[in-house]
Amino acid sequence: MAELTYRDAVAAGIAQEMERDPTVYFIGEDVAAAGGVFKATVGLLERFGPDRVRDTPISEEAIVGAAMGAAMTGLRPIVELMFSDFLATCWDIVANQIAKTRYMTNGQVAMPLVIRTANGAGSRFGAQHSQALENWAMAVPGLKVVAPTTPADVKGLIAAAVRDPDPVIVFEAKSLYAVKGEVPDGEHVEELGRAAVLRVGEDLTIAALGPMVPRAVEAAGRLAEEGVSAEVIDVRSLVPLDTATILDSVRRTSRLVTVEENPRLCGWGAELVSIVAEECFDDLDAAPIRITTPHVPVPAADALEDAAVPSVARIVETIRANLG
Amino acid sequence: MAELTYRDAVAAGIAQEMERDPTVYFIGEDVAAAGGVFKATVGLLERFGPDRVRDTPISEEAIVGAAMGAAMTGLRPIVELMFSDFLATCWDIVANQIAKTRYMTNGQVAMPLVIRTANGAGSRFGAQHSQALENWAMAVPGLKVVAPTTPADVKGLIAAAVRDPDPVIVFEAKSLYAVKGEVPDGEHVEELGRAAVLRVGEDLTIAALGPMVPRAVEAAGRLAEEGVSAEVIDVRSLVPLDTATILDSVRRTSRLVTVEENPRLCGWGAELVSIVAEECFDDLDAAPIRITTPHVPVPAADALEDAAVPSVARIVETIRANLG
Amino acid sequence: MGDTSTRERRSEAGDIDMETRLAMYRSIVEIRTFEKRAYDLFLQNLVKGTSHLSLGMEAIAAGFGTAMRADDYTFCTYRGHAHTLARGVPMTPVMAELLGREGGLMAGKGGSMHLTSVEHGVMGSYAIVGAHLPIAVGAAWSAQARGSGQVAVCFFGDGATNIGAFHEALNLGAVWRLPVVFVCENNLYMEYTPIRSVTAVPNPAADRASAYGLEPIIVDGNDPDAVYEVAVRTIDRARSGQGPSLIEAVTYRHGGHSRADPGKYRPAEEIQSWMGRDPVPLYRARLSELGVADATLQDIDVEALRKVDEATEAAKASPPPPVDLVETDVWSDGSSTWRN
Amino acid sequence: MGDTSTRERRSEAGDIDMETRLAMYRSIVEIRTFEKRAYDLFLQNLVKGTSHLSLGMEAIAAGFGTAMRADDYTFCTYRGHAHTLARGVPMTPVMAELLGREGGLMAGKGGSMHLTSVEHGVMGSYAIVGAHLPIAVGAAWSAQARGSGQVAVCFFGDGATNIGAFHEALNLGAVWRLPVVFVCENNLYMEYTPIRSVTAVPNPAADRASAYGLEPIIVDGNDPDAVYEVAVRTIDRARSGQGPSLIEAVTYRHGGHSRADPGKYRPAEEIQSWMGRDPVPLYRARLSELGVADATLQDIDVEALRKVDEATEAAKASPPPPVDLVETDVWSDGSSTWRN
Ligand SMILES: Cc1ncc(C[n+]2csc(CCOP(=O)(O)OP(=O)(O)O)c2C)c(N)n1
Ligand SMILES: Cc1ncc(C[n+]2csc(CCOP(=O)(O)OP(=O)(O)O)c2C)c(N)n1
Ligand SMILES: [Mg+2]
Ligand SMILES: [Mg+2]
Repeated sequence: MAELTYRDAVAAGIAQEMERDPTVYFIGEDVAAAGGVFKATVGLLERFGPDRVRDTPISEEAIVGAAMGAAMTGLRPIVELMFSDFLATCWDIVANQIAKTRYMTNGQVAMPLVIRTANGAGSRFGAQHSQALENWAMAVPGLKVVAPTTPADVKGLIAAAVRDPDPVIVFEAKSLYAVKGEVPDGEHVEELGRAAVLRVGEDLTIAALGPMVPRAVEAAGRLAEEGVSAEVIDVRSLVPLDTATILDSVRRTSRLVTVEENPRLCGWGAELVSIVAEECFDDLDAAPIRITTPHVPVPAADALEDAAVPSVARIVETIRANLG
Repeated sequence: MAELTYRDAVAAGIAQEMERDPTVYFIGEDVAAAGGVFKATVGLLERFGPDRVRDTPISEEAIVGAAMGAAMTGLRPIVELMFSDFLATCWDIVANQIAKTRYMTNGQVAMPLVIRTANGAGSRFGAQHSQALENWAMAVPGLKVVAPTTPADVKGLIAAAVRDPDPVIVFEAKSLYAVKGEVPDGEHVEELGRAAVLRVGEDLTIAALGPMVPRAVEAAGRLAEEGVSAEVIDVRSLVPLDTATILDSVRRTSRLVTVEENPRLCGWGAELVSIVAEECFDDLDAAPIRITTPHVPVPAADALEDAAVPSVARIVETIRANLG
Repeated sequence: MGDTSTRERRSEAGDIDMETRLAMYRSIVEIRTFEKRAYDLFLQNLVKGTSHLSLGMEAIAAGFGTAMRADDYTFCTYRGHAHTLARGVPMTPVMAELLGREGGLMAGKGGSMHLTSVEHGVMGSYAIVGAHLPIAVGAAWSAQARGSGQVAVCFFGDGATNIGAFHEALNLGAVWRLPVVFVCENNLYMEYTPIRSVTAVPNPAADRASAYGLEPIIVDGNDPDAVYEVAVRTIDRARSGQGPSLIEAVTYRHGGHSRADPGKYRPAEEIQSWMGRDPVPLYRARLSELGVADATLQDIDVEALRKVDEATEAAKASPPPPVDLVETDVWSDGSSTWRN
Repeated sequence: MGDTSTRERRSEAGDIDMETRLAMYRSIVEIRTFEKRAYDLFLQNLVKGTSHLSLGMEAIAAGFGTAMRADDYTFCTYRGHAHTLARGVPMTPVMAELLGREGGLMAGKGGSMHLTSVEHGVMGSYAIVGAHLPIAVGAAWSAQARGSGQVAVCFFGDGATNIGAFHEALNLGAVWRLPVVFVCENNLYMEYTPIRSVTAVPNPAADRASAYGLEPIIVDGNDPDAVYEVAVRTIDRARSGQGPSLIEAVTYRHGGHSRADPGKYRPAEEIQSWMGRDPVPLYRARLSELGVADATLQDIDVEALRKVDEATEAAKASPPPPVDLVETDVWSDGSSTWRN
């Protein structure tokens, strides 16, 4: 086991796959010579050369479109979108082209590509560089969606995404790039579609994603001190969704709380609640609760941004109020 | 009362507002000389002239962006997106600019604009011209979202959208353009944020939107013959959402069924279920059920498209199975 | 518009051998016959959904289709029947797709706007204006990376030259010197609106070429020889590593934009004059002039009709797709499963 | 790049009166002093989030700011401190916004990338590359429709010339002959990547002008007089109904792209040579040459520093915004309510 930062684990995951498979290419804005604006792709240009690691113009439609065309014709491209907010600038390519083409062609066309993107709040960048947009991608049939929270997961899920024959969007947590963690030595590949139970509990299930996961874990720790036993699930993969793990947990704890960084309406937590409500209604002892950013754009100032996104304190208080 | 088609009611709504307010302008692709590809804007060019009713290039970012800039500086523009699927081609302007600018500027900037767009399946146009995308818009803080189902509503909600000081997306139902209905004489304005109870019932509440509304009404009729009394709510407005009407109904019937044209994941019905589950859990007698298009792109062939989108038969059967 | 360059190309085209010419004649006649039948079937309510015909525009598909190597890539728009047939895709599955039948090229899942036959290099028909230009760039990038010598040819309308994806794709293709040929089929109209009324320059594609360091190329899109010549030149250039080209092929559609659009927004004299430039009789006359026996041409005409008749009957005989196809092939494992 | 046209402009600029010149000097000095302070405060960890400085690029904002009418519109990017100040927005709220304080221009909700002061015609700073070009087109359309005689001036970087919105906005602005002036601040780099390495033409804006029927205009972006002259000419043209212009103002940023980026990817000689073209000392020297007393210039320098000091203290003294601002002003009624 080596200790790596989340950002170094990103580079390690890409490198592992480029080493293994010569059809893996990597493009994006400032990703090559500069090693990425988050320094998450340092060294790849030097290691794999300018044919396989390329800086692009600021042309999100062209670069994601190019990744699509390449995926259809024998490459396995990885394309970086510097911020997930920029998905909006190429949303037609992502949602109308990449996601639908296999289906529309009755399976003729392969689409093995990966879009990696820095997601979420915490950097005081304001409303156009801080969104948590996993639910945009989840809502589009034909996209797989993961959001790793640890260095090991980001390496392993990038590797899994590259190997997957379908298009995968990897939402990397901007606020976790500097976080360190153990990453298995040697080849490391995770599985798409598997949630992780991070803490076992009896009284309620907390399902969280991305940077909300460490907060949920911390909240569970505090609740434990008050005698409340919370199970914490890192959802990790929205599509495919590990409903088995989540339903199994809720059946045991009889309560569900989701912690979402996205603004409220149509978040992944709503989908989860609707699945749980439909499939284990009789097991529920209380109303499922969603803790989300309010339905507002992300404000810039540190005081405001911190108040907007679910905090450990808000998670603890909300759960406490609902148990009381 | 005059009988109008839905498409003529669209034109009537736009005309009513352009007549009343000289700052209302209308632009879009093929909307002027040709009267729109759905013939929903026939006569407007002749009546209001080429300064106020303009054909544009195929440049969705430019035309929706232009509407934004105009709204910020004293006009009240209406812009047509020929198909709602094309929202993806200007999603940055819609979701990152129009929706967030008032908030980011701490209220300095006004954004009174309307995006009208033809939405949904039924025309066998295939996956890139048939999507029901209300949930994309609902998920973005700062957008108001309505989906009228009758000629009276489309006229009245377009009028309300034009008068509203915030950006409103009007999802017009492609498959309902030819449907006729009574429209009040004289000025007609509806209110945003009001659901309509179309049928009173006791055993369950069906919440539906857009073209799913007439199907829900028909399904309720059939269920009535079997002795099941279903209340039918036309949700009409997703943002603002008339939770009062919906919660009130569910509190009385103790059961909720949503009928959504969108593919399953993160649909508006998930949001509704999560609200109902959280706020009237103890009133619920049974698990809330969502009836949606499966999580797939929309297929083209008539046999497939009809099988994909919720039908009257599917609504009846699903409810029957869940009551049984 | 573009008359000089057109005349230039015509004179060079003397070199085209007769086999190639006959192949092009066969191609335009097959497309013409197919498209007329598609229109009839639409009027009989057998073609479901929309359909965008290339009647009057056949020479572009035929010229390029004939010049392309078997493993080259075609990317086209919703107006893609012609380009699909021109790559040798059999008529029956194309016709069956228009009819929404199980025997369709995509078993009915795609419809007339999304014709695709990977086997024939037809990498898709795209219904969002401009979207496929970046995708074609990606296929060219892949060809370059794999050193396969393949070229991507990307067809689009005049209207597509005003959308952002056009600009991004042209720039990226040029910067990376990719083997991609961009072909603008300028038929003077978008849906119902004349392109000149919404474009800042008279030649919507050619006048943009210099913005990407490219040569402006205008060709008579109704002359198969002229199209062929420019196709060979630009495809060669691409294949030999000299990068992309942007071609504006000027043409005209005989009918409306789609479906039953009568195209009334177009002045009668304009239609008249373009009907006089109909590629099918003109090319037939040229071949006759060049000494091709009438019987040879007639055989081609008859054979085209026979193929279209056969395709029509086969398509009509094909059943509707089974409804469980709704939930297949979202993913590579054939399923649409999003959960466990 | 652009040296000839630059020299031309310089000679014409002899006509500018001294009052205007002193206003421009004051503007560049104020921006320079403000930006240096913003950098210091960033290093002290008082500027939260990111910030993109215009050090070295002040002449463009100053030249245009001076040429614009009070009710004209400015649209700029995340690199917008300079353009905001150049329109007369007071320093204190701008500084307080950078510090994320209640006294900020948007009470901290927007941050340094979204400076907006409608009162001063600053219609927003946009953080998505290229997005504001269509929006500026819309403001110009509105000005045309209302017959207000206002002009929209839209600033953007060299990198923005490769994004689709650039193309769409330029075309629409030209077709509708709108009163909009597009100003590309070509500082040779995007974030860390040289623009020449990803662009098909040497002059990313000027070489695209003809694609929209516009004249190519390149100006020395470090010479306030040259910028002013071209600003007056293009704004007049816009105001008199002759439509848009596209200007490429060539310049260089002294520091990195944003925050603590040291800008190491740039060759030392390049930086050296551009430091020799620093607009502040150069313009100061020109004014001296033209007979302006040193005391006058020094007064301006001192006054600028005083203002910046004052703004800094006032901004630091401002409290953080109250947290209930999180849920205000999504809607025009001041709320963020999405339900009843
Ligand atoms: C982004 C987008 N905007 C609008 C449309 C609707 N639309 C379909 S075809 C068409 C006209 C296209 O004109 P052109 O590019 O000239 O091609 P043609 O149909 O003439 O071959 C339009 C506006 C679309 N499909 N995609
Ligand atoms: C659509 C989009 N893509 C990428 C970015 C990230 N980004 C921010 S600034 C920048 C460089 C812009 O360069 P340029 O246009 O030359 O402006 P400059 O910063 O040099 O003033 C990039 C890539 C963005 N904000 N928006
Ligand atoms: Mg056309
Ligand atoms: Mg730059």
